[in-house]
This record gives sequence, structure tokens and C-alpha cells, in this order.
Amino acid sequence: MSLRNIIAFLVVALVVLPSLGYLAGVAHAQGGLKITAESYDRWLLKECPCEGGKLVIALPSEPNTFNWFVAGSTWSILVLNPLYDRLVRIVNGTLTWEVATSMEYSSDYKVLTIKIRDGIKWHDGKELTAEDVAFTINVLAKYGWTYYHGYFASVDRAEAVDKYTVKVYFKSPDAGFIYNGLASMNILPKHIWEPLLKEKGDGLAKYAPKIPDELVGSGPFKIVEYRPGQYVKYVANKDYWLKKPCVNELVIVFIRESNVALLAVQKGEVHAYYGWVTAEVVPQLLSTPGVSIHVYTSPTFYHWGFNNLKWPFNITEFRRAMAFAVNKEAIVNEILMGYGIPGSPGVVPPVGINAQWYNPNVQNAYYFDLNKTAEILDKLGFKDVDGDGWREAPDGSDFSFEIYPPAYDIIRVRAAQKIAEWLSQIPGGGIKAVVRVLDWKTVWPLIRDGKVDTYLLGSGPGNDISWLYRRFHSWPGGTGNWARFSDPEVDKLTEMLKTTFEPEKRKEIAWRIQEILAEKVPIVVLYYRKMINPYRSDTFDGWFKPADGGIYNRLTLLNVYMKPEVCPVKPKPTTVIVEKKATVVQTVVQTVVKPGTTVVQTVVKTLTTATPVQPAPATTPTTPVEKGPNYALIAAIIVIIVVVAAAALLMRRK
Amino acid sequence: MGVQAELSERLNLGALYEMWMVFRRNKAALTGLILFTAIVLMAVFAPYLAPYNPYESVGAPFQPPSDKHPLGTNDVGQDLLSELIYGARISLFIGFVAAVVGTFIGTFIGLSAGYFGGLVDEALMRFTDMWLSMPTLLFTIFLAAVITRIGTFPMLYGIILAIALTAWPSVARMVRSAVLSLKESLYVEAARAIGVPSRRILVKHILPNVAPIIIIEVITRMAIAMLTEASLSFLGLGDPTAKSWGMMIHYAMIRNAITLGMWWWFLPPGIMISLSVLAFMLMGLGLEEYFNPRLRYKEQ
Amino acid sequence: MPGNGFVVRAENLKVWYPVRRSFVELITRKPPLYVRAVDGITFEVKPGEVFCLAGESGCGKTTTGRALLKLIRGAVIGGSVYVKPSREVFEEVSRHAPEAVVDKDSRVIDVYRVPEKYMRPLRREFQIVFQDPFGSLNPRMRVVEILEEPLLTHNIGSTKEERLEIIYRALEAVKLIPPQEFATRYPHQLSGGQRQRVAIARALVMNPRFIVADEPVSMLDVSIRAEVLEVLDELKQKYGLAQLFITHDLALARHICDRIAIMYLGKIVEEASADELVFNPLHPYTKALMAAIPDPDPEARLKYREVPIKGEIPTAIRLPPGCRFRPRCVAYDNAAKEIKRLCETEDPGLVEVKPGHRVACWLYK
Amino acid sequence: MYRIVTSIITFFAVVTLVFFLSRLTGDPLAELANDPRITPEVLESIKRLFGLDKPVYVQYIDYLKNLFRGELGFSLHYMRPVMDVILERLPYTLALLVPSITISNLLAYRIGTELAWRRGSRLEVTTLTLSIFLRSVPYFWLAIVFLYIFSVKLEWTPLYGAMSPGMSPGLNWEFIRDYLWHYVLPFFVLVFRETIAFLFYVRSAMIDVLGEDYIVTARAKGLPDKVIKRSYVARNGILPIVTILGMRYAFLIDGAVLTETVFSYPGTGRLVFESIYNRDFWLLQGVVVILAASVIIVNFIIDLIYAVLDPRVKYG
Repeated sequence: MSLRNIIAFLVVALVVLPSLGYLAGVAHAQGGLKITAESYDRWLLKECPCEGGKLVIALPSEPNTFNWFVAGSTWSILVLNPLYDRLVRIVNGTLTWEVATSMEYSSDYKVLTIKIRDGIKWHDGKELTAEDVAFTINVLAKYGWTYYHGYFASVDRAEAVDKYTVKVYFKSPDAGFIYNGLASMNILPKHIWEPLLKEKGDGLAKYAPKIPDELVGSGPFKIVEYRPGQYVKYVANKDYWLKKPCVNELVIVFIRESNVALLAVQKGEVHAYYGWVTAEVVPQLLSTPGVSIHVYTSPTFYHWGFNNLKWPFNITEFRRAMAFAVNKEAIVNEILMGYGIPGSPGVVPPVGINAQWYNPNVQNAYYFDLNKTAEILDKLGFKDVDGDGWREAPDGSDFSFEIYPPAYDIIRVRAAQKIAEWLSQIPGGGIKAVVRVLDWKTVWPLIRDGKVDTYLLGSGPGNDISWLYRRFHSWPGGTGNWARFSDPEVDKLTEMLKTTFEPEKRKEIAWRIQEILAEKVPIVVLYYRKMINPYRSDTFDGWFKPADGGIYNRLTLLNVYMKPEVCPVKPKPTTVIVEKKATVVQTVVQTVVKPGTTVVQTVVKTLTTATPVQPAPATTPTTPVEKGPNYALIAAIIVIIVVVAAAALLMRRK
Repeated sequence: MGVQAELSERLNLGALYEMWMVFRRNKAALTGLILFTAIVLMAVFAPYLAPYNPYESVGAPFQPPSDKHPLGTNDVGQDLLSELIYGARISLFIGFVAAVVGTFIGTFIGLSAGYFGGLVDEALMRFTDMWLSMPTLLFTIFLAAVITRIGTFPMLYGIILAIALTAWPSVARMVRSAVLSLKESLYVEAARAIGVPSRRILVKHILPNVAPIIIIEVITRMAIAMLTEASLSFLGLGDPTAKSWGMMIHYAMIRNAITLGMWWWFLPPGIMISLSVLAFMLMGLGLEEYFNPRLRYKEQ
Repeated sequence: MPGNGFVVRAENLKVWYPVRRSFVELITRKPPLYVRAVDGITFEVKPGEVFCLAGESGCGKTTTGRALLKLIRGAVIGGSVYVKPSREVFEEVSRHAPEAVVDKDSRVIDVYRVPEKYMRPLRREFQIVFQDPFGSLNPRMRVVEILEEPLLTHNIGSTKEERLEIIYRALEAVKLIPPQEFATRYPHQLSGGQRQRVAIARALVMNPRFIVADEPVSMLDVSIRAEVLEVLDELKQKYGLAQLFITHDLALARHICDRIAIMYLGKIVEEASADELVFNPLHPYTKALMAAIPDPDPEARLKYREVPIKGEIPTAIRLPPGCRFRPRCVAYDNAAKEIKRLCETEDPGLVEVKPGHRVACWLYK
Repeated sequence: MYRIVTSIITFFAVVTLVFFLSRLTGDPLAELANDPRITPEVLESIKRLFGLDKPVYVQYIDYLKNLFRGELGFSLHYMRPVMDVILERLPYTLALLVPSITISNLLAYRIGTELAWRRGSRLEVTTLTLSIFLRSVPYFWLAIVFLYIFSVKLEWTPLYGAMSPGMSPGLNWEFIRDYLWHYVLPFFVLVFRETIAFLFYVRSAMIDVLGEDYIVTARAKGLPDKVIKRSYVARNGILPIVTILGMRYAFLIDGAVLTETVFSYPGTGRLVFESIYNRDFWLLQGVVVILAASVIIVNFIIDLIYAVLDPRVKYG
């Protein structure tokens, strides 16, 4: 333990701990904490200008499972999203009531009392009660194989006190529980899942629920059909308690190639694409009549991680030197073509729900200055001794290190190449950095096991700021701490984040952690990506466009409606031939403006054409497809027989 | 026997001369040879032919063809024509190494099986059959996925290895059947009657006579290896840092060249692959017809 | 050990090729079938003698020739082949494989008891010339390399010059003159006769005691046969080289050989000195063969025509009981009842009917 | 019998090889560690649930046991038995492969015979040159170009999938039309490519047959061309062609992988691509095993057909 560490430790022990104890005492004394959250109503349309129609959304990948307990991939969660309700939900960066109407902690933060709405019905007509909520929480708390178990590990049990009240008992207070656990928890019907759980036990993890019989939810849409590799089809739940969805049908199609998906949006076959769209297609998309784009910032922080245990990356000064050698603006402008924002030295993203904890003061801790890098390196003894243009290690030996980006992400490969280029340009001799591109499956264990010098990784933050514990608490306490960063003060602070409930206090701690991270640079956050979702603005309206999320979301599902001129319900006199008229609409692409960054306001001209769309025959209520023989198989067999027969005939005649 | 032939005999250029005669007789093979030479020259003199360094951003990204950039630029502003010219190097390299390694493995196994016969033959041929029964590309995909994920060597070598590992079985089959027929040939029997040890028979009598088959194999395998590499790259299993033609198409695909209608990005590399594969196939066909038209049965 | 004056002696030699059985047959334990290419023959070649094996194609004469030199693979071989090598070779073999020595005093070795790895010294003295001169020379080797190979194998000649000397002498012996010119050529630059002489030279460089000449001229044009035959004859005259001459051409056999044995379906049916056999054939099959020889004398031709043959050579897998020539035998049809019965039931052994003339036919018992 | 035994041995060898190669790629769940939801404890219990904590040989034995029950293991990505996932996709691939292999082989057979018959004619030379060139074109690239021309530029065919999104399958004209509309381009690409590749075999096999003495004799006898073609050439030429059918089938599977990927067709070939993307090696392993098994079976059947066609060959 170095002297510095000891001093830091003493500071923590003498200053921070007592003050924390004091604060905790205050919280106790005040007793209970009422959770505040927003209401949905402000986002909802009062009434649908048009009811009916079919909305087609494209995702790049199909869901891996419909069993929400083990839904590993984003796509599964997205596909199950229209089906289930949550107690609370994070909408546009704020906590919003959904099924719950109030929540209150007991004074020792070990009991959480949740009140839920009455009158919510499952799709099969049964009522959603506190029993269902308690059941879901208990499963997640009890079974280690559920993917959300980590968020519920602090829960001892949940109980339904009465029909509309749930009490959650904790083993130990958990400040992140609501944001992390409840805000991502779909409420599952007990009457479906409890028998299954009894029957299968742990085997439920491997169970694929029957579609649609066992996929009973309470959400705005019901699943009626799933074609593997092709689409999922839903019908609107016209009795949805919050608001009747405007469209009748929802189809989610899976299109892997963005090329194809974009063409499908351009042709109008698909109304929105929620996937990876690279920036070069934006002009093309915007010049297509009827297509608009929604741009939002993803909170995933793409960073250049150092192995903080390995020389020379265990030297804070060296890491600082590296931080000065990265031109984040250039990466954003050149590689991301402007679709991103430069990474914050404090790691916490300035977007979404994390924005409330974001410390803007650290934003300018580092800037691109190779002279500064040179200066620090000189000080550390990394000098070009033999005059070959490359700096040697202080002991005079050749020095180089490796950067590992994963092969599948071309942006990170290019970013790594850029970083290596800048490092080679340091005045007074470059630093040799070798970019090694390997498959993610190969790189990942290396990063996990600390076998590489530096790497480029994208990590998602949690909903609750206590995710900093996972990412920066001393190795091996935090298992997401791939940089192997360790700092006693950060350890204490991140531990405190987990048990401190006071919002103001939490913010204070978070700010302090960000300052330390900016100072110690365990990782250099390069950028947060801006995602592009193309959608049809000519046929559909009412899209909900959050600053931190995609166009496909719950509010879109509730609000989106067909434009009156193409609305299938309003009967129109015979065939309408609408002239092709082009209107120029100005769309301001939202840009999160933060102090210290240049204000970028992109004004994009969108050409919207009201294309005449043939009025579809009056809404045909889609009946759920009865379970029957596999039609695809039958069709396949028929085609085979016909073709073979034809071929045989052909042969015979010759 | 012409003077020329006489001369070449004395210079021990027999085999080369023979080959040249084949090419001169066979128009298709000659076309192949010319194409091949052109592509090899392009690869060798890439630095002189290419207008820019393909590893450097020399202009704005996503430019359409212009005077400055005859084929436009890619997603990071690298010149596509230069990429195309340099691509010959990587593509030929991958094809060549994979083909040579694959043929080498195949020859080794085929020789052993054919020469030792009996149980060795049976075991090796079962093994070969097993590999042959796999859909080649599917299995290459599988191997490439596995190999590039188990080592920290550059992905390029993993792909080459995967291609080589699926290329050998048909070579082994062919070499084996050639060895079997050679083994029954009278001059091998004569050597045995003399008492020449089997290793020497293998090296002196059998190997030189299998050589033409091996040469043809290397040539056709190269064509197949290049096609396979392109397919692997297309499926996202390639090495993103290797600027092969297949990788160019892959980049074009993931950067939405179809949506943007940038045909100048994905058409030329495909044509280049086709041309070089064509060159190898024509050369292979010419040589094959000359050496033994009935020996071959598997191709791709 | 009957007799001692031989170089090579086959005793009850059998070469049976197994017929591949199907899986079901293996399971049901059907007895294995064999093609009896050579089915128990006994003969010997005396020093300095040219012994002929004659017969239709498929009768097993080539197989016999190769079996003598242990060149058959993948067959069941029965009986013995005794050879008499020179003293030094005998000592070398008996040192490594004492179990193969049959008679120490007269230096007789049973070839089939010598393990394959100790065969090499024996191969030096017992050589073969194949029928096909086009296939028997490696097209990728020059003549000099072809001839050098046996020398290298047997460590004859310690230096290159010495070996070249031997090679040139062998080439001269087979009348490829000037040897220096022929030595640098590739086989495809030689005519068929020249190639066959190179093949003979290849056998000759090792200074063998015995060679099997397996139809050495049958694939050559008639016009160049003479030169090859001349070389072979000279070898016998000059070096006293014992030869087993395999041919289907009786006229040729009579011209070249000291003694002739006629084979039919893996067995020797008649054996006699050349003149005796030609002028006094006893076996109906020999007579039939004689009838096939074109004779300049039309009368003679007519005379032999009286002894025809019927049918075709049957397969050697399922042999008829009794005499195997019976189905084709004209004499059988005319024979007496008791002889017919014998023909049908028992195989006639080779019986000496005159001194030096043996025949396998019930008619002569 | 012999063939059955060797086929089974080959199959198990393939299974073993693929199994152990898959295991070489390391921990299939390793990536979960970077998921903010997953704690180390959760990771451990998931591993236990899938038997990943057992030694590899135990896993192998379990796998073989499952194989006898007709299961191919469990897809960690889809959280379902691999067999179920594959069976969902198989009809699409079969519907694509079987007709295209039939049509293309018949086409190639007709054209190949004709080419062999007219050896040396201008028609033959042109066709051959063209097909040699087309054979050199990377398959997937050809498919992309077709997609670009017919779907993007001309808009004759759809961009992706086996049916329009939300078009529930049923035995009605609307669905069948939609299905065929999506079917035609991948089908055409497969047939096109396969015909060209197969043409060569047919042609050279036929040329061999034409060179046989009995054909020469038949021609010398003055038999009409039609009769010779039908009763001499076709019958004898079919044997060498049948032998390589097995290989053509394997080749076509390769084609299906690429075609389905380009046209986003939801078959097993596409599943290969998906499983690489999702790094779902257990599924990839299952698909490889299934497809390899189908190749083995097809080869076996072809051997039987061969035995029927060729009186000289007998299998016990």
C-alpha cells in the first residue's frame, strides 16, 4: 500500500464516514420515504384521431425466448414489452407510475409498501391483483437463474397484504431497488406461471411458453402469432386500462440487414425500424418522401479501458497522459459522422435517467492535447532514447502496448486505429500501440480475465446510479470492474450509494465519484452513440420520441395512429385520388446540449409527401389464428409435390 | 521431336515445357493464364498502380466515383480503387496459402492411405469420407467460427486454416486413387522386384507422378479458397482489418451500399473475385484435360 | 528335396485370390471363395536353362512368374518356392532369416519363409522383365537413373563412376549403343524394343542368376521382337543366365526354350523338352494349342485341325470336379466309359509317361 | 448393410467432432458477465442449470444420450431444445431445396446431354464459356446482384422473408400467392446456379458415354439420333451423374445457407448465420449435425439408387 493510498484511506475514515453516519441518522429520524413519480397522463393522447390499421415495426433480431424470466436479449424484452405492464416505468428519463399508484419505504428502509391500481384485467379476463405482483417478485428473489435475480437479491419476500397492496421485505436496504428492479419488472400472471413453476421447478428456465395460450399479459397488445425468424403478430387490447391503443394490429418483423430494413421503410412496408442504422444513410432517408428519423442518445458508454493492475497502466499519470491523447470530438465527428456525443470523463452519461446524477463540472477535465501527453510522458521517463521516433520505457527498453477492439463493431475498430494514430504522433516520439482485432468471443474472456493491456468496450449503465458500484468498486468486489480499478474512496462511496436513499445525498456522492473518476481515469469514455430510427411520418402520427430511447416504446404503441387521410375507418367516398403534394416540414433533431460542448443544432429538412394510400377495406378484426396444422409445412409439401410431379411429367414427355 | 523440345529436355524443363504446350493449344487455358498473370502483376505492383494508400483516409467518406476517386470512397474516406488493387494481395494470399496448406494435408493423407493400404487406408478413408460428407461451406463456416474464437492469433490465419482444413479431403481422395493406380503400375512393381525400400519407392516413383495432380489441385483449390473466403467475409466471419475483396463487399453491405445505391462499392470486388476464380478455373481445366480428365470428380 | 540341380524350384505352389464377400455373406458364414489362379504346380528351372511356361491368357502363368519372386500381394499362397542363391547372398539371408534355410549344404532357401525385410539380397539375384515395356519404366526418370536405382539399392559400385561403368556395360550388353547417349534419355524418347532392352538391362546390372521374362515381346511389334529375343538368347549363351520364359506363343517357345510346360487353369498339364512337346504332344489341350499355330505347310495344318477344342476357358472360381479340362475336352467325349468316370471324379496328377515328358491326363495312365 | 454401418459410424464421428470443436470455443455464457442485470451468482446458477459445470466428457455422454432420444441439446440463445428451433425452420429449407434440386438437375441433364451431343458447335462453346464465367461468380454476390436488380431497382420481388409480415399462413389463394411471390427469387437463384454447376458433370459424363464403342456402333448402324440419345446415351450417362448427386446435394446446402441469408429467408441456412451472430454454438452444432446427417442419408439413398440402376453393383 502506497503512502498515497494510506492518506486517502485516512481521509475517508476521518471525514467521509462520520458525515455519512450522520446523514443516515437523519434519514432514519425522518422516517419513511415516499417515492415520487410522474403520471403517464401527460404523454397520452386524449383521443385517437383514427382508430384501426396495422403498424409494422422492424427489429434487427428475433426474440430469443418468450419466457420473460430468462429473456436475455434486448429483442426479447422489446417483443414482450407490449404484452406486460410494470409497476413503474422509466419514461423519457423520469420514473412514471404504471400499475403502482404509490410506494413508501418504512423508516428502516426494510419494508416497501406498494399500492396498485384496481380494475386492471389480464387478457384472459381475470383481475390483476397484489397476488400477481407478489408472486413475480418472489420468483425473481428466490430463483437464481432468473435474469433479474441480481436486482432482487436483497429481497427477502413479498406479500400481498390485501387485493391492492403489496409489502416487500428486504434482507438489507437496497437504494437501487425501484429503479433497477421494479422499473424493469414485468408483472406476470400468477394463475399461469405458478402451476408451471410447481410442475417444472428450476426447469422453468428452459421452458418455452406456449404461444399465445400462456402469454397472458395485461398490456395494450396481445400476441396472436409467432413465425420464427419472420414476425410476431399482436392485436390491440381494446380493454386496456390506461388507454385504448389507436391501431388494431401490431406486427414486429425481424430483418437482420439494415440495408433491407431501410429499403423496407422507404417502400413503406415497414413503418419504423428500431435497429442499428449508420449515419451515412440519413440524407438518403430524409430525401425519401414520407420518411423521418428519430435520433436519440444511447446511455451505453463506449470506452477505452485500461488494465489498471498492469504496468504502466497502474500509474495514474500515465493514464492521464493517454486521456489527453484521445480526440473524442474527432471520433464523434469523423467515425460516428456526428452521431454521438463525446464521452464524459466522469463516465456517467448525461442522458436519460442517469442525467440527474451527471456531474457537468468534470466534462472538460481532458481535451485533445498531444503536447500535454508528451509532457507527462517525459516526466514519467517515457522518452525516445534511441531516436527511432518511438518512446522507450523508463528503463530504456522498447515499449508498446495493445488495443483490443471486438471485430464485429467496425466503429470501435476504426476508433482503435485512430487512437493508435494519435499516439504515434506524440511530439518527441510516439507511443507504439498495436491494434489487434479479434472476435468478440475471443476478446471477451481476455478482458474479463485481465489479460490485455487496453480494450474498447461498450458497457451499459444501470437505471440506478448504484451501477457505479458494479463498475468501479475494487476488484474483485465489483464484477463489472473490468478495468480492475481500485480506490478506497470510490469503494466507500459506491458502497454508500447502495444504502443511501436520500436523492440529494445520492447526487452528492455520485458527483464526488465522478470527480474521482475524472481525476484517476480508470477508463477513457470515448463516446455515447446517437441512434437513428427511421419511421414513416406520412401514414402514421403520434410517435413518441424520447431523448434517450427508440421510437418503438410503450407510449408509441398507445398513441400512434394512422393519419386521418389514410385512416381505414373513416369511410371515404369511393376511391380517393389525392394529389401528390409535397410539404416541407422542418424537424429539429434534438441534441443534448451540455456545458463545455459545442452546441450543435442540426436542422434537417424533411420532405413529407402525402401519398395517396388506397383505403383498405374496413377494419377486419383480426381473429387469433386457431392452433392447427403447420401451414408452412403443408404449403412446403404441396409445392414439393407439385414441382416434382411437373418435373416427372416433363421427363416423361421427352 | 523438335529441336526446341530437345533443348528443353536438356535443360530439364520438361514439365514446364509440356505445360506451356498445353496452354498454347488450349485457348481457354491461355485466357486463364493471361488473366492470372494480370492479377498477380496487379498484386505485386499494387503500390505503383494504386493512386492512394488504401489504409489512409484520403477524402470525404461515401463519395461517388469522380476523377479523383474513380470508384469513390468508402465509409472512412479510403479510396475504393486503391482498396480494390491492394485487395488482390490479400485475396491471393488467402487463396494461395489455404490452397497450399489444404493440398499439403490432403496429399499427405492420400499418400499414406494409398501407399500403406490395409487398415491405415481404411481408417484414413473413413475419416476423409466423414469430412467429405459435410457440406463444405457449412463446415468451413463452423470451423472458422470455432477457430477464430479459440486463439488470439490474427483472424486472417484462423480463416485460412478453416479453409485449408475443409479443402483437403477431396485432394486426399484423388491422391489416394492416383497412388493406388500408380502402386499397381509396372514400374513400381519393377522397383519392388529390385528390392527398393518402400519409402524410396514413395518418394522417387510415386510422388513425382502424383505431382501434376497436386499442381492442378492447388490451382483449383485456390479458386475455391478465394470463393470461400469471400463467403465467410460476407457472413461476417472475416478479418475486419484485412482488405480482401470479400471484406470490401462485407463493408459495403454493413454500410448500406444497397440502400444508398452505391453499386460502385459492391460490384467491382465481386467482379474481381469472379475474374480471378475464372482464371484459376480455366487454367485448372486446361491442365486437367491434359493430365487426366477422369481423375477428378469433386469441385465447387 | 528331390533333385539338386536347380536354380529355382516351385513345389505345389498355389496362389488363391480371395473373392470379396458381402456383409451378409460374412455374417452367414458362407465359406470364402477363391480364384485359384495357380493351383498346385511343381516345376524347376535348372541352371543355364530357359524354361517356358505357356498357355492361354488367364491360365496363371504370369501369376506363377511373379509368385516365384514373391511379388504377389493380397492372395493366399501355398506350397514352397526354393531358390539357390550365390554363396554370399545365401550367407546374408541365412544370417538374418535362418528359419528360411532348407538345405545348408546345397544353399537352398525357401523364399516364402524369408521375412519381407530380408528379401532384398535375394532380389538382387532373382529378377524379372515385365511384359509391358511402356509401363514398366518410370516416365519421369532417365535411363541412367532407372539403371542406377538397383545399384544404389544393393550398394553395388561405391562411386558414381563405378556405377556408370556398370550401367554402360549393361547397356552395351543389351545392344543400346552408344550407351552414353541412351543413358540420358527419358523412356518416352525410346522405342518399345529399346525400352524393353532397358528393362532387361535393369535386371542385368545386378548380375542375377535367374530372371523371369514375362512375355517380354508380346507387346512389341513383330519387327522388333527379334532384337529383344536375340538379347535374351545372348544372355543365356554368354552368361549362362537361367530364365523362366512366359509366353502364350508356342512357336516362339519352341524356338527359345529348352523345356516347355503347358498350363491350363492354374495347373501344369504337360511338361517336356521343347522338341518333344511340339512334335509329340500328348495332352488334348496341348494338341489343341498346337492346332492354333499357323504352319506354313498347309498339309500339316490340316492334320492338326482334326483336334479341335470346344467352349471357352471357364472361370477359376468354381472348378468342375475331376479333370478341369474335361468340359472342353474332345478326347473325353470319345473316351471309354471307365476313363470318363475317372475324368469326372478325380484330378489326374502329372505323371511321367516318358523320360522327361510328364502329362496330366487319364488317357495316359 | 455395409453402407448402413459406415453411414452410422460417419454420423457419430461427425457428431463427436462437432461437439468437441464447439466446446473449444469456451464458456458459452461468458458474455453474460457484462450484462448489468447479471451478477456472478446468477451466472453460476444458470451454468448449473445447463450442466455447464460438469466436465466435458460427462456433457458429451449426456449429449449422446439425448441424441438417441432425438434431441440435439439445448440452445442457450433460444432457451429451447435445438431440435425444436430447427424443426420450425426446416420446412422452409426443404421447400426451397427439394424443388430446386429436382428442377436444376433435370434442366442440367437436358442441357448437358444436348451440349455433349453438339460438342464443338458454336452453341456449345457459347454456353460453356458463359457458364464457366457464371460459375466463377461468388454465389452470395450473385444473389445480392439479383436482389439489387429485381427487388430494389425493378421492385418485382419482395426484399425479404418467406411471406409478408403478418400474413398468417392458411390455405387461401392470397397466402399462396404471397408465398410464391417471396419464393420465386431465392428459388430461381438456387436453380440458376445449380444448373450451371451441374451442367459440366452431365456434359463430361455424356461425352465419355458418347465416346464408348457401342455408341459409335449405334451411330454407324445409322440409328436415328433420337433413338441413340434416348436409349443409349441417356441410360448409360445417368450412372456417373447419380454418383455425384450426393455431392451436389451437399453443395446445394451450402448454397441455401448463402441464399437464405441474402434473402432473409427463415430456413435452416439462415439459422446458421443467426447462430454465428448470436454466438450460439450449441445451435450451430445442432444445425451442422442435422445438415450433415441429411447429406449422409442422401448419399446412402443415392447408393441404393445406384445399385438399382446399375446391375453390376450389388450391395448386401
